[in-house]
Amino acid sequence: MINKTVKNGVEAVSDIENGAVLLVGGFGLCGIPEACINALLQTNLKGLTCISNNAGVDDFGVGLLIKQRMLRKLISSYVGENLEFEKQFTTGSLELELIPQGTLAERIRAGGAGIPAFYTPAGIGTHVADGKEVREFDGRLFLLERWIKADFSLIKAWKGDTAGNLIYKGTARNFNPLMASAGKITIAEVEELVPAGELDPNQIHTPGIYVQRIFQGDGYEKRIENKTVSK
Amino acid sequence: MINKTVKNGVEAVSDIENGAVLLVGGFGLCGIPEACINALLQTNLKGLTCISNNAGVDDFGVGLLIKQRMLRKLISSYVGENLEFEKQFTTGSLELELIPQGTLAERIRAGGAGIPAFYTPAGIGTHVADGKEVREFDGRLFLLERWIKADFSLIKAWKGDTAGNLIYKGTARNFNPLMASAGKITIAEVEELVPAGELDPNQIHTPGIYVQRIFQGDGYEKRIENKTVSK
Amino acid sequence: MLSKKQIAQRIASEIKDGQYIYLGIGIPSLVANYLPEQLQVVFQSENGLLGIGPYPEKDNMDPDLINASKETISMVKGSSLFDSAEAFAMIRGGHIDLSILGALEVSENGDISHWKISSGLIKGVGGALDLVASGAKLYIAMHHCHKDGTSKLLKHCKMPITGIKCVQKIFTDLGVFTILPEGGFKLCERAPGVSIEEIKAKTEGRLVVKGEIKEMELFDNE
Amino acid sequence: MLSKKQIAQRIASEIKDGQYIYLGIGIPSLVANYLPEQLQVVFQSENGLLGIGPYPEKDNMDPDLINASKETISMVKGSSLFDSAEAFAMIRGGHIDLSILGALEVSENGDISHWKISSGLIKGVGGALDLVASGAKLYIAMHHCHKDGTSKLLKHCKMPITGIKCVQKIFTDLGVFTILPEGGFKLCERAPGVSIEEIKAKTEGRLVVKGEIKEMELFDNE
Repeated sequence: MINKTVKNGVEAVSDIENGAVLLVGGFGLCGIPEACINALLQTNLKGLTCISNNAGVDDFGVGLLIKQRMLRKLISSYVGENLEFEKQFTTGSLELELIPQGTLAERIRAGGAGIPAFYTPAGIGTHVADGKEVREFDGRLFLLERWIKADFSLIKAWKGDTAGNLIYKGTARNFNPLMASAGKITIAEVEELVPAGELDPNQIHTPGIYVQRIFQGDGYEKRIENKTVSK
Repeated sequence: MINKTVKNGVEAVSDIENGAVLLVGGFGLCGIPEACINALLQTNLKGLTCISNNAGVDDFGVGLLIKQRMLRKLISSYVGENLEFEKQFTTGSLELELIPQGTLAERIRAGGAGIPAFYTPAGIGTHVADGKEVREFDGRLFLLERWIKADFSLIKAWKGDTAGNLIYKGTARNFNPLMASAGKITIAEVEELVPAGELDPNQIHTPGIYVQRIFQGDGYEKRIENKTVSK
Repeated sequence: MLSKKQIAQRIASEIKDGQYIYLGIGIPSLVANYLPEQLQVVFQSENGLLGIGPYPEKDNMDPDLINASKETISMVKGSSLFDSAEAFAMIRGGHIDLSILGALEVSENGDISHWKISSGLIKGVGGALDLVASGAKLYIAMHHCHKDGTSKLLKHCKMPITGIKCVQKIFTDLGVFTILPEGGFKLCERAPGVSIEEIKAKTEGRLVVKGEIKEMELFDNE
Repeated sequence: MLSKKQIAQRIASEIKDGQYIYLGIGIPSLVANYLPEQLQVVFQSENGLLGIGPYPEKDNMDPDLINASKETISMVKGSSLFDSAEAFAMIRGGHIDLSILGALEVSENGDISHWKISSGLIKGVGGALDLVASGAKLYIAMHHCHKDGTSKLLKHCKMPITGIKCVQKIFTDLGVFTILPEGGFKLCERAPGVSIEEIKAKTEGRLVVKGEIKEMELFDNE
């Protein structure tokens, strides 16, 4: 088996260049690549494009990259939880592209799967359709949407092996498997890294072929955005 | 949880009508819905369209439906192992549509995922492209392909629960999960049926929402097409 | 006039056994509290879960298990987990039987507007556009009027639209309405103590009132 | 002239560490037998497996574990299993580094024909069309001529085409060839004892011979 192991986040992100396009996994603060984000914060990178479902919060997740003014553009489905974003957006230093969440997911999946474009009903009749081809199939209208790919995908899994095979936990899976497939270089950080052969092949969510680098992160904070409990 | 259990294959297929379009899981003889096929053989159904990657062999799998002259049309990627098919094809009683395997898989996945059409590079410059729209994206040519859906999907899994959640084993997974999502009525047969809650939610390959009926089959033959061993 | 809780209660009585349901935030999220116990339904969360359970006990909060509002949740027996592409394949593919969403405006031909806008900025589209375009049955739960008293049931939406001709039924604090195929809000029921005149006055779009409109009955399933 | 085994051996020496590889049936499937042990490569099977292992022991045959030729196989450490959509997402998405396939004909601009035809009927397309269109590096392993002596390296394919401009390198029993960007088979190496004249005589398409063409070296890695 091919060994994809690197030492840590710093080594994993060391060849990312200014202006790179990054896919960053997670939904809210759940399943985000904390170690890679921390490693990025130790660089002087500028002008990055970040494609991530959310923008984190002001002091965690993708929000930290915004705060350190490393991003030129953000492509997300919802950025409501981030206030710092608003400041940079209104001064024009940060561009925002909003994409319906399902379309975002499917465009990334298409990028990984070699599908350059597909039709979806989401956004018909709305400003999302502006400038896009509309076409009728079976009596309904659909929009043409293009694939999304990136220079690097930064993703987070629960367990991984040295061959790059990944298993996620709970709803921390979310965008991570799709993004794994759509990055030219996919960097996976895991809570537990095991030798190839220790994970059940039948239970692997992301086959190792999609992962170019893997490392075990440490000190995961896993911050909860909204703590809700039963009374 | 919603209980999807039916008694057996006979009950599961009882409302399939003449001329219905069926998606039938499996690759070769691996992961085929043996119990549903046996139940179909006990009916007098005629004029069925069967979409399945292969046509089985003369005396097993989809081949049995061909032998009993239940099919009007076969949509597959490869039918080389079936000789009876050739007889019916040359007399004109059975129609054949060949689709590249990856395109077949993606069209079925699209049917389940609400994607009416997508572009793929497979088949450009070949007779597969005849009559299809060709379009350039990023300097390469692609074909437009449509979704595939069916009246019924007959699929086979290893374990399932009463809520319709499924886990497959080995390469018996193949087309089954995609087909599960693309049938108006999806009938799943499993080797072991357990109460909802006994399968790990993290390890489920097909979420129960795609399955309308489930039952535990018995007497699985699981015939091997080519027995190959190390010397 | 109904309270939010009562709107949710009224909607709960429409839910059928065996349905897969998407609940939006706000009033829709309350619907789960008022379902008759014998009903077997499954709630989907767009971030990758079928079978949303109640909020967890304080000691069982799992940061790796949240709903689309980023709240800690639990699973039920028979839950399944999947990725975001699969979650929206389910939605787009029409596998969800019923979506219940809030809205800022609904037009008489069933268009809907519910962008999340804060201080003039559209801050997100989320998964709503995929949901309303999926062809699944779509119920809207909302107040009949904005806080300033202007109607939310309009001839045309004034705000940017999130979906066209997608709404089947609207549940407000004043009544229950269906969208007629030819356009128009057909009044089906009125809230206890609310007159047809009041509903007429507070509905900007075409209101259709035919025959006797009975007061709704509310069953407390709490 | 090389044997099938020697063609496979020659191709094996091209394989690089860390590659994900698809092997077609026939000569390509033999390549796995001749890889240097220290090479870490992974073979994909289009029916849903990364990490094809050797054929199983007689008592370990599992009907639920087969390759694309429907043969019983085994897995290796680090294998993963997936469905057919994922298998071809991998292929179409360009994640496979190298495909090695057989062919009935190759044209001088890199078109390929390898339909499975029996008694005049096209019996299948299989996964080959997806593979050759994926943009992955494509090597062809085949005999230089048909059994009747006619060339398989042609100006234009005579049979129905399965892929256009997709072939990078061809390995036959007579030699090794690359496809030139402007068209033409560039002779790179000749099989031991085979003359350039013989290759010229047996190649119908444009053959380009530049400089000295050395005899290939064969290392037996068996």
